[in-house]
Amino acid sequence: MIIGLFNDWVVVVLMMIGLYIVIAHGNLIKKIVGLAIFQTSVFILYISMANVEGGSAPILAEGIKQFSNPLPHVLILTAIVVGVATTALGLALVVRIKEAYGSIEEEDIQHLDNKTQDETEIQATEGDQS
Amino acid sequence: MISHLPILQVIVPLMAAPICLLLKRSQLVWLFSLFASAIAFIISVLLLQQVMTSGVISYELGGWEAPWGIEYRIDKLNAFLLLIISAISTVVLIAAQTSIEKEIPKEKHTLFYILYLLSLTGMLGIVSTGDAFNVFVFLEISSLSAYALIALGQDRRALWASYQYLIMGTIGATFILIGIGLMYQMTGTLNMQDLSQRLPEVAQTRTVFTAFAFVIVGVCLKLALFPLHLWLPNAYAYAPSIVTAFFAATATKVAIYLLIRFTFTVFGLSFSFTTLPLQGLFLLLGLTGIFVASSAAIYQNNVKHVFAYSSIAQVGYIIVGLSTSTITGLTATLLHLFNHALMKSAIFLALGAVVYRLGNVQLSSFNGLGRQMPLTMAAIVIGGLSLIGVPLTVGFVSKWYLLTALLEKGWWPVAILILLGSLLAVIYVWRIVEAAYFKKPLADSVPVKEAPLFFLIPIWLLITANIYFGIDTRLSLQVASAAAQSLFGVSP
Amino acid sequence: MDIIINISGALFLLIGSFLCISGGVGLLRFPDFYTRMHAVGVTDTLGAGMILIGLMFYSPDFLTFSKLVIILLLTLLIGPTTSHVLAKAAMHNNLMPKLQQEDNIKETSSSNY
Amino acid sequence: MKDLFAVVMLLGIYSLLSASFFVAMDAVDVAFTEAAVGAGISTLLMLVVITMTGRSEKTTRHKPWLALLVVVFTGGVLIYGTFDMPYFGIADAPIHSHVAPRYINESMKEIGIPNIVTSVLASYRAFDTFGEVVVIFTAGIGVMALLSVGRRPEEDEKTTAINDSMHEEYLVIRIVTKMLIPFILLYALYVQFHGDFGPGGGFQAGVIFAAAIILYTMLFGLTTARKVINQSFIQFIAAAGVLLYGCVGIVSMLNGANFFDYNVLASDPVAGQHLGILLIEWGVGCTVASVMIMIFFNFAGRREMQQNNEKVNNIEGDSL
Repeated sequence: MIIGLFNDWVVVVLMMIGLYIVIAHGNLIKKIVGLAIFQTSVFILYISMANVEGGSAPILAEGIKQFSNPLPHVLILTAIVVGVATTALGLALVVRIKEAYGSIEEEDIQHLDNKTQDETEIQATEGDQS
Repeated sequence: MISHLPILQVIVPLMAAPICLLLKRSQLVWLFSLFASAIAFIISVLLLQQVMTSGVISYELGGWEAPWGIEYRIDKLNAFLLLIISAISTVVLIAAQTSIEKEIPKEKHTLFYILYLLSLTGMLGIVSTGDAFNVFVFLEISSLSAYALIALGQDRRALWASYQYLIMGTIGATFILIGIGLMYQMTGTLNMQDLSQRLPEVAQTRTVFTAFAFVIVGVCLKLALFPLHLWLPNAYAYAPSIVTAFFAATATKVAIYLLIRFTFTVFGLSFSFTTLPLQGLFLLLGLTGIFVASSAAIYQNNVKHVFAYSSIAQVGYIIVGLSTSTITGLTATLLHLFNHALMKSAIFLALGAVVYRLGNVQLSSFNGLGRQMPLTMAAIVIGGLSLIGVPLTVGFVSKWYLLTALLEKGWWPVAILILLGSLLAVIYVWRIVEAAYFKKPLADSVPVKEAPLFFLIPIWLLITANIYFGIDTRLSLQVASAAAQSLFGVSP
Repeated sequence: MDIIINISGALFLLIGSFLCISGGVGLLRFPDFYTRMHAVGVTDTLGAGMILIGLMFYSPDFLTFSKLVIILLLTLLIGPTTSHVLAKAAMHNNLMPKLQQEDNIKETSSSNY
Repeated sequence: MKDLFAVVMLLGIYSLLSASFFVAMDAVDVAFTEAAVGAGISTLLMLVVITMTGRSEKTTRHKPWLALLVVVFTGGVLIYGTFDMPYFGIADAPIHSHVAPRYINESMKEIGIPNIVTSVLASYRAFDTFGEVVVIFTAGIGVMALLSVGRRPEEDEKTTAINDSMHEEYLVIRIVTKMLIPFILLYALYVQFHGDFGPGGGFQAGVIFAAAIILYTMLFGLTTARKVINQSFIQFIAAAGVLLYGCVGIVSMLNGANFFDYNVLASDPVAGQHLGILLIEWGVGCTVASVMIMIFFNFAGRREMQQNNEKVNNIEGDSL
C-alpha cells in the first residue's frame, strides 16, 4: 500500500506546496514559481501513472517486450509547453506591472489601486453636488 | 467539403491568425478577420441545420477511430453554442476597428486582431471537440489570448486584473487537467463518449469522485460561479470595450457548456446529481450569487463594473436553472445562454460607444447623455430592460421558462427569490437611466455627438435580435429544447 | 582480455565517484565562496571526466563510444569556462575572497552570501 | 528565502531534478523537454525579469491561515482520491489495457516509427500537437503585444563603443561560445530529425536552437544580435511554422481523407505517415524556435528601453 501509492502522495504534497505559495506569497514572481511547482506535480502524477514495472522507454527495439504507456507522455509534452507559455505571459505581465505600479508586491499594488479608487469616488461625489 | 464542416469551423479562424501576422497593415487585418469570422458563422449555421436534420455528426481527425484518435462530436448542444459564439464574434468585430482606435496604440492593432482570432479559435475548439484532453489544450489557447487581450486595456489596473485572471485561470485549468488525469487513470480512455460508457463501472471508486470534484471546481473557476468570481469584475471593467463585449457574451457560456457536457454526458445524470450534493450546492451558490452580485452592482459607480457584476448574477440564474435537472430546467438554461449573450454583447458594445465618445464610463459622466447620444442610450435602456426580464424582450422568455421549470419542480420559494433578484436588477438599471435622462450634464462636460455608424449598426443589430427573439422564440426554443432532450437521452 | 577492461572500467568509475564525493564534501566544508567553487570545479571537470572514461570501457559498440568521447570533450570545454564566468561574476559583485591575515567583519558577512 | 535570484536558481535545479526523475520513470521524451524547456527557457526568462524588477522580496505573508486551510482541504480531497488508484507500476491497470496496446503493437505496422511517443504525438493525436503549437504561437503574440517597443533610430557609433568595452570583459566566454554555437545548432537539427528513432522532436529542437541564439544575444549584445537576426523574419518564421502544420492537414483534406490523415499524402500509407510526421515536426520546430527567440528579444528589448530611460533621466537629473 505505502510503496504502491507513494508517488501519488508525493504529487499531493508538491501540489499543496505549489498552491500554498501561489495563495500566500505576495511577490508576483514567487506566485509564478509556485504555479510552476504546482504544474510540475501534475506532470509527475501523469508519468507515474504511465510507468510499468520492468518496462522500458516507449521506443520499439528488438528484445524489449514490456513498454511504459506512451499516451501520458504525449499529454505531458503538451502540458509542459502550455506551462512555459503561461510562465512567459505571466512574466511579461510582471514586467509591465513593475513599470506601471513601480512595485511587484501584492499589498503595494492593492494599496495603490484603492487610492485611485477613492480619488475617482471623490470626483464623482463632487460632480453630483455641482 | 460538407463532410469536413466540423473541423473547418475551428481551422478557418485558426489559420486566419498567422495569416494576419503576415498581412501587417491593421485595416487589411481587420477586414480579413471579419471575413474569417463571417465564414465561421456561416459554417456554424450549416452545421446547425445538418445536426437538426441528421442528428449527431462524428468526425475522426487523422482517420483514426474514436478512442485512439481525436474525435469531433457535434450534437445539438455544440451546434447551438457554436452558433452563439461565431454570431457574437462577427457582430462585435464590425465595431472593432473604430473602437480600438481610441483605446489601443496604433502598432498593436494587428496583434489585437490576431489574439482576438486565437481566442475565437480556442472557444470554438472547446465547444466542438469530443476529446477530454483536447478541451484542456483549446481552453489554454482561449485563456492565454484572453489574458493578453485584457492586458491591452488603457488603465494600468488592466494589467493587475489580467495577472489575477491568469493566476486563477491557470489554477482552474490545472484542476481540470488533474480531473481528466484521474478519469483517464480509472478508465484508460480520453474520448468523452467512451468515458461515459466506461465510467459507470468504476463510478463508486473514490478516485472518480475526486476527479468529478476537481473538474467541477476547475470549470466553476472558469465560470466565475459565486465564490470563485473574484477575477471577473476587474477583468471585464478595465479590458478594452471590444474585448469585454466579446468575452462577456461568450467566455462564461463556454464554461457553462463544459459544465453541462461533463455533468450530463461524461459523468451521466444519475452520478452527477446523487453522489456529490450538486443539486443543493448549485441552487445555493446560484441564489447567493444572484443576490450578492446584484447588490454589489448597485453600489458601483463605474458602469462597466455594474454590468460585470450583473453578468455574475446572470450566471447565477443559469446555474439555478441547471440545478433543477429537469428537461424544462435545462431548456431554460440553454435559452438563457442564448439570450444573455445577446443582451450583454449589446450593452457592452453600447458602453464601448460611450467610451469612444466620452473616454470614461463613470456614472457621473453619464449625466444628460440621453439627449447627447440618444441611440446608444436607448440601446443600453432596452438591454437593461431585457436584463430585468420585461415582456417583449429576450430576458422575459428565459425568465419565464426558468420560473415554469421551478414551479414544475414545486420549488415556489426559489421562484419568489428569482423574482426578487430581478427587482435588484431594476434598481441598478434605473440608476443608469436616471443619470442619463433626468440629470443635467455636468458644468464642465463638453457636449458629445452620437456614436459613429460603425458602432450603431452592430448595437442595433443585437437590439433588434434582442426584441425579435423575444417575440418569435421558435428558433431558440426549438433548438434549446431539442438539445435538452438529447442530453436527457430522450429522442425528440 | 575483457576482465582487464572490466577492472579498469570499474577503477575509473570508482575514482570518478570518489572525486564527486570529495567535491560534495568540499562544497559543504569550505568556508568561502571561491574555495567552494574550487571544490565544485573538481567535481564538474575531473569527476565527470573520470566517470565518462569509465563508461567508455563498458560501451557496447563504437557508436556509444564515440558519443561518450564527444561528451567528454564537451564537458572539458564547458566545465572550466563556467567556473571562470562564475568567479568573474562574483568578483564583479565585489565579493572579496577571505584572505588569511585580514579577518575583518565586513568580509565574513559578505562571504556567506 | 528573501533573495529571488536564489529562488529562481532553485527552480531551475528543481526542473532539472524532475527531468532526471522522468528519465528514471522511463519517460525519456518528457525528460528531454522538461530539461530543455523547464530548466532552460523558464529559468532564463525569470532571470531576465529579475534584472528588471529587483531581487529582494517582502516576507509579509498574505492571509497565511486561509491559504493553509484551502490547501490542506484540497490536498485532503486528493489523498482521499488516491486510495482507489491502481498501484504504481502494475501492468494490468486500466490505462495499459484499453487504448495503449494498439499504440504499442500496431504503431510499427501503421506508421513505421520506432519512437511510439512521436508516432502518437504526430499522427494518432496530431490535433493535440497542433493545438499546442497554437498555444506557443499565442504566447509569443501575447508577449509581443505586451512588451514590444517601437524601434527608434540606432546611433551606430554608440553601439560599437559598447561592443569594444564588452569585448575585454567577456573575452573568455565569447571565444568559447564562438566555438560552441555551431555545435549547438547542429545538435538542434540532429534532435529535430532524430525524433522518429530516439527521444527528440520538434519542441526540444526548437528550444535548443533558440537557446543557441539567446546565448549569442546575451554575449554579443542585443544590437548586434538584431543585425544578425531581424525581427520581422522571426515573426514570418513563427507564422510560417503554424501555417505549414495546418497546410499538411488541409492537403490531406483536399485528397479526400479526414483532416491530418497522412495516409493519402504519398503513394503508400506508411510513406505518407513518414512524410506527414517529418513535415509537422519541421513546422513545430520552426514555430517553437522563432517564438522562443521572439519572446527573449522582446524581454531584452524592454530591458534595454528601461536602461535607456534611466540613463536619460540621470542625464536630465545631472544637467538640472
